Amino acid sequence: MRLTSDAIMVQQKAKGEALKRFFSNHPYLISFAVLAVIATIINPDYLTYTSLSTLLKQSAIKGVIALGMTLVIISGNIDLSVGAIVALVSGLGVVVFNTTESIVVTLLFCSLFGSILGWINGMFITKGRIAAFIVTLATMSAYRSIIVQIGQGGPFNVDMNVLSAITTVVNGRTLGVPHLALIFVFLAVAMHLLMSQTKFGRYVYAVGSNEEAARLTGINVHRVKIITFCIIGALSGISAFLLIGRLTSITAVNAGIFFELDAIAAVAIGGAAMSGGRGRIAGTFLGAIMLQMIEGILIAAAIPPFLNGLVKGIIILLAVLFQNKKSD
Amino acid sequence: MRLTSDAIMVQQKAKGEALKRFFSNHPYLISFAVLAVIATIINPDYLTYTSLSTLLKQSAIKGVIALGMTLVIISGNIDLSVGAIVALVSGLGVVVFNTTESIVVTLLFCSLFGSILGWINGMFITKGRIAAFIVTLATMSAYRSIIVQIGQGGPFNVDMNVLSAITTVVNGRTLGVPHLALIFVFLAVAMHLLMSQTKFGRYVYAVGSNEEAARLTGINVHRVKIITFCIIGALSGISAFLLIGRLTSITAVNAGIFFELDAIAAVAIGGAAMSGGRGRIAGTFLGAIMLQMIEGILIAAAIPPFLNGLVKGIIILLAVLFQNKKSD
Amino acid sequence: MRNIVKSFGATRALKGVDFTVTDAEVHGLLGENGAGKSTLMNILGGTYNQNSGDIIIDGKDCSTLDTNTSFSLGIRFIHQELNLVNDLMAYENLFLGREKTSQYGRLDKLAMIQASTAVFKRMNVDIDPLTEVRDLDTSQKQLVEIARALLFDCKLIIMDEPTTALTNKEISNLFDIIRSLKNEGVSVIYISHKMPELFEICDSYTVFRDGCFIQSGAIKDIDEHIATELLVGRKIDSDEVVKPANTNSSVMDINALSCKPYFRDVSFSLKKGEVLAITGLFGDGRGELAECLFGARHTTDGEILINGKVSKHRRIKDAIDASIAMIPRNRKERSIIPDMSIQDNLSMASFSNNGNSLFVRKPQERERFSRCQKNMNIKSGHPDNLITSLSGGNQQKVIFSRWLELDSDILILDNPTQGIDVGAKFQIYHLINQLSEQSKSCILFSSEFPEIYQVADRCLVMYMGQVNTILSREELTEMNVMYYATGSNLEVKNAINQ
Amino acid sequence: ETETTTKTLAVVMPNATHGFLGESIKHAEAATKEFAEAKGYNYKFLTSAEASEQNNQLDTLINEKVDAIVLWPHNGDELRSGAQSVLNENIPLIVYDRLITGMEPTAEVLGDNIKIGEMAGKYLNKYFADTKDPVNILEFKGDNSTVPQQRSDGFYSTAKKKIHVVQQFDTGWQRATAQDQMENFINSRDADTVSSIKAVFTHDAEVAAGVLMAIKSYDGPKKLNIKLVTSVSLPKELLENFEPYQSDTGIDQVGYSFSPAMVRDAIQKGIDVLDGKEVSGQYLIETEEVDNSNVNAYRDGNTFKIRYSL
Ligand SMILES: Nc1ncnc2c1ncn2[C@@H]1O[C@H](COP(=O)(O)OP(=O)(O)OP(=O)(O)O)[C@@H](O)[C@H]1O
Ligand SMILES: Nc1ncnc2c1ncn2[C@@H]1O[C@H](COP(=O)(O)OP(=O)(O)OP(=O)(O)O)[C@@H](O)[C@H]1O
Ligand SMILES: [Mg+2]
Ligand SMILES: [Mg+2]
Repeated sequence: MRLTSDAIMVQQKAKGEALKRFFSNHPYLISFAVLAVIATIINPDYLTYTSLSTLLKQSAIKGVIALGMTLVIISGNIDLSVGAIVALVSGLGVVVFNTTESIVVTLLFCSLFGSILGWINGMFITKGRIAAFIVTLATMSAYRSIIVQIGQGGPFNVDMNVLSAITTVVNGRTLGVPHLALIFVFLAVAMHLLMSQTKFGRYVYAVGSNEEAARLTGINVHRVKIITFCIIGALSGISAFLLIGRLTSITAVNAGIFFELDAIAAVAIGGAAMSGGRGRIAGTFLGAIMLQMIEGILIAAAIPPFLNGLVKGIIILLAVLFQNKKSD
Repeated sequence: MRLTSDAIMVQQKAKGEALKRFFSNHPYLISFAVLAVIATIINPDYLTYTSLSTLLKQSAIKGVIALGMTLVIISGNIDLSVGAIVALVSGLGVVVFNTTESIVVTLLFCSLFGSILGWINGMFITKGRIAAFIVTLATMSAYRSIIVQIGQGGPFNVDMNVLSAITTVVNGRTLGVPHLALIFVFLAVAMHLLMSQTKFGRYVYAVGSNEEAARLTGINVHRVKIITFCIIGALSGISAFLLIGRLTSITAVNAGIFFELDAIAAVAIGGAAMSGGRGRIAGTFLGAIMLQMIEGILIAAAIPPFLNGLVKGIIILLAVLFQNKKSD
Repeated sequence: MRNIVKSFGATRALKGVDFTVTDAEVHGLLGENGAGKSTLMNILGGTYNQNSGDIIIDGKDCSTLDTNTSFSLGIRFIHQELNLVNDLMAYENLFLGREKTSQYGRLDKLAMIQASTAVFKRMNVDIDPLTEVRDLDTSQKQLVEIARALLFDCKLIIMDEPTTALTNKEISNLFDIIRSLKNEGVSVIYISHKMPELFEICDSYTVFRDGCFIQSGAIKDIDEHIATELLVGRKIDSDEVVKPANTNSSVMDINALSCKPYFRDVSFSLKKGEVLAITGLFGDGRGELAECLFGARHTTDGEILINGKVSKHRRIKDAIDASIAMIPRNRKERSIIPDMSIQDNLSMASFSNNGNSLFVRKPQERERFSRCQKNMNIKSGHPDNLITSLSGGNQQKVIFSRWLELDSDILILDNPTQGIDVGAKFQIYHLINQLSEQSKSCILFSSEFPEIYQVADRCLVMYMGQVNTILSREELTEMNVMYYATGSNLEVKNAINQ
Repeated sequence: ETETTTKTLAVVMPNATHGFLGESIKHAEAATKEFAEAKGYNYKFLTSAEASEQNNQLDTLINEKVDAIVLWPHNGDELRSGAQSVLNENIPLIVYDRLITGMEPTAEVLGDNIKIGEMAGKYLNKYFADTKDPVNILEFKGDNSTVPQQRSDGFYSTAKKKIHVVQQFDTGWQRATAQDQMENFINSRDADTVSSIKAVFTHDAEVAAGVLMAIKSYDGPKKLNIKLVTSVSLPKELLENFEPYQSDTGIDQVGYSFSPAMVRDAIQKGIDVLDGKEVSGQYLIETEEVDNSNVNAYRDGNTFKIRYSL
């Protein structure tokens, strides 16, 4: 009798340990639960199917960039130029689409051009040995300037005759699920596999955690960093493609503006360490959704417009504070 | 004969070594020299006394913040909320000035209130254990929201009857030197002494370079970080005070907007390591001036307005690239 | 310290140990890797707080210590891993947290520099207080750590493996200082896995095993064999390892390799199945030589031939592709990836260098871990735990396994047994011999003569960045090594020339 | 059932990044509250940082099945598909201040930006009618979105050939930026170019305030000959300064009304739709020209009073 109850105790303790470990590995789940509860209290219908799929769809465009930002931040860097990359790629993407009238060519162009812009960042950072913050601050200004100059004649508009082609692809639904949501989920799964199942993923963590040690195990640190910037560039390009489909008109001065801040915020809320070495794609995925949920909460709670920023700031701080306290 | 010429060689080599070491310790001097040459080529009058004092005067408002940003960055953190602090403090500062009609009270209010806002950042970062990036991103949004709500979107205007009191203090000259320039130089010297001559300065470097080692020697790491945030808050408050004098009307929605980016850029161009541990006030001081010089160059060279961003980005990258190559 | 208990989550590092140090004694603390030595010292130094148990210092209860109270009680702690601020100068590190100031709180730099110079002089080491710590060598960094403890008056110095990176000369300097401190009434707790050191310097000893107190007494009552048995808990045969004969074909030829200003004109050849030791004193350029052989540092002149062919050696990957592996010194800064699990740390070199597969295969990694854990006797919790949850010695074993897994033909071992306990050391020596039997070659960078003597076929002695001599197995005596490492032969030559 | 549920008006705006937007939002929110409460309607008031976020908000509102939407697009065309899906759901849509090409919302309420530019051009022609040499001026643009584009286009369509733009500036609508740029211009260009400038054409009152401040506080050796500064939107602070600047520095000013209170008209149209009134087509808001001659009259007028009624 004694023995069995002890055994149960031990078992329960082990279970408790495992659960604790699970939550300390996935702290963002806590923030997510908190936000979901708040949202449901404010609007009981919030988590119905439409809202959920709308939420996914709405988080997609910035969320896709946040996936790439996760890699960049884990590797110990940062990318402030993503918003400008979106502007530059989407502006020219409209031109490409109007000219070629081909979805596939446009998508290829966007991801390729995006990754070239990312590659430029990566080269300055590694070969030029300049901090990522300052490189991408400079290219943020430079990339946007280029498209603003090109776009002096006004916005880049998708031609009316080809418009429906891209809007059906981006804004359409398959089996009732919005394509934007599908694309976001698909890319999130792909990036998750990249980070958790491949050697490259391990290199990214290693480089961000101890660059010198990573170098001494034969990892080509420069190449790893450059690839992370190419990936975030390509994802920003895909985001630009989605933006074209969603907006059908791109204004150079403010397309993609502040996307970098939202992407970084998603990564941070998703539990990654800003100093590198730690973070998860799943966290960022939920982080991006959480940011969108906060927007929903602001609307549902009818916060006065000028106070939105205050409430949003407080919610973000609370969400992150809460997950830190729990993961002790 | 042999001997003496050898001795001279050795001496010269030693001189060369010392010079090399000096430049590798102060790489920003190279960027500064390059920019000064470019500026002079474009406009031979550029470095006249008037221009120089104007340059100092123009760099003062953002430069004062950059001084504080140097401490924050050396300690391994970052502060994105300074622009919002400037907005909040300057908005309320106008109210305080209109009410009390006292320069001294307003200045005290600005620096004190600023340091309280910085202290809040510091508390979240240290006690709440949240990354500085995410805390100050949240407070950037929150602080600005508060002042926009108070001002209901409209401007805060200095009353006509007290206006001249503050404009003479801020925009006036003493012995032909603009007060803004004097204040900037004074604060730069004070911060330089703080960082190079006091225990606290040492601790800031130690915390940014190896936090664990600093903690193990008994340094109160949290306190050091909080103080750096109080200092940058107070300096942002002083910057807000200067802004009141310079603009005499504060639009809450965009006062101080993007100041954080300029302040960080000044620190980076000034040669500090974005990852912490290294940096100098003298570098930041020149960095702030360089940024202002770039603006001047853009205008003197009559760069088309929408290409300014591109040229500015390129100049910043080149300046930093150049100093890295030299300091090998 | 009485009945101290300390747990990290599920692991109980200390299961109620007692520990006593008296005035003016050098107390050796012995135990296998992971026995809990560092943990106990961290509690005494105020880095951690114990879960239960009392600490009594000079008869007063001091059970809740933090780093500052511990310091003000006169306790100095030299940590097992380096804890220096690389961006500050040597003297700034020495005084960090206790700066001298003149009036108005202004730093008194001159006084601090003078005091630093004095400490270095007392330690008989040549370090300029004004150099940035980043530019110091690993051994110099360890000396700075030691100097920091000697700077102010104190009552007790804890030395947690202070000599892992030091050369014999530096160690004997350190021992002189310890003796003079003892005469001034200062006590020292001395942790080391190097038995001869313990027997040379300690007065008394305490042995831990698995977080438990085992035995305590005067050092003169035991000998190396008894000590080893006590800490391992069983008999081990530390008989001399038998060297197999090696073939004559060379796998690696170094021709006039230079990396100025660190070393120049280094030439030697490494034979198949041979263990070549490289030793010297500080400033001989060995560290840089190891890096150059591994492609981690660019050479300025000369060439490296692998199996008779010139190897590019521009990048580390070139060296690894030429079947070279290297275990670097300074584990914390150059080997450990602190945010990754034990298992990933173990597999890291295999990821980057084995096969073309893009994916990580979990079962394979798990299997690799259990194999290595068994081979190297790694004491660890779950393989998914962070590497930082291991004791220093166990971390080193993981790093050792990381490189053995590559199955390279040439192994560069730069101070490979740093922090590894006696039992495991012999295991490693056996391992090196096994490698020789499999016709693999090793280059062992070490300054521990017993270690060199255990495994080396030949010993290359460097002096001031140049090869002074290569000693054969027959010529290999401690006397000889010292003679060439200090460059005495050259002085004689110079004397004759003049 | 529809009879018993109260109707909801949704107002979707950019968030405030500029004084003009700030004041507009204040008016819009006050008007929404005032008008909706008077009629017993529910309302929602949303702001956003950029266009894709604004599209997201439209999605949310469609999901929530609101009864009418007043939309101030960040730029215009990029809201086309969002606006179209609103109309597809048969939700009435009032678009404010920006044109969305290629679609017809229920109604549009617009200020006339082209007209503002045209009037400024004509004013300069008249003001410098007696000057024979080319009249050198500077242009301080807002940014490069449609609104400043229209103001520039209008200006160039009427300004005579002899009016010559020496340099353009992209201010991002920021007063501090404009002030810096003007100071930099005076400092970094050669004395001849600087003294050849006769007028400054700006897109905004805050920008103009920055330019004026830079001119006023310049005390270097170069000679300034600026006679006229133009602006748009006519806030109180600027109008109060017409006279002092005239007497201190001899600079004349002319401004064009573009009141943040105009947004009230758009809200009113939204309420009208809920009331079941017929609302359709384009409503252009009249532009008034104000210089030293009529500044006092304008300050006593209706536009001004409504603007500062809150
Ligand atoms: N931070 C930590 N988290 C979890 N476990 C830890 C931590 N630090 C130490 N341990 C565990 O505590 C035990 C004792 O470790 P300790 O570092 O005291 O060993 P040690 O005797 O100093 O060994 P070595 O000779 O290898 O340095 C080990 O099992 C180790 O895995
Ligand atoms: N950064 C540097 N600049 C100039 N000279 C240096 C520098 N670092 C080392 N040296 C010199 O190069 C020589 C070789 O030093 P090195 O650091 O290679 O010694 P080491 O062999 O690695 O020492 P140990 O074996 O004790 O670690 C010494 O004469 C040293 O003074
Ligand atoms: Mg230990
Ligand atoms: Mg070395």
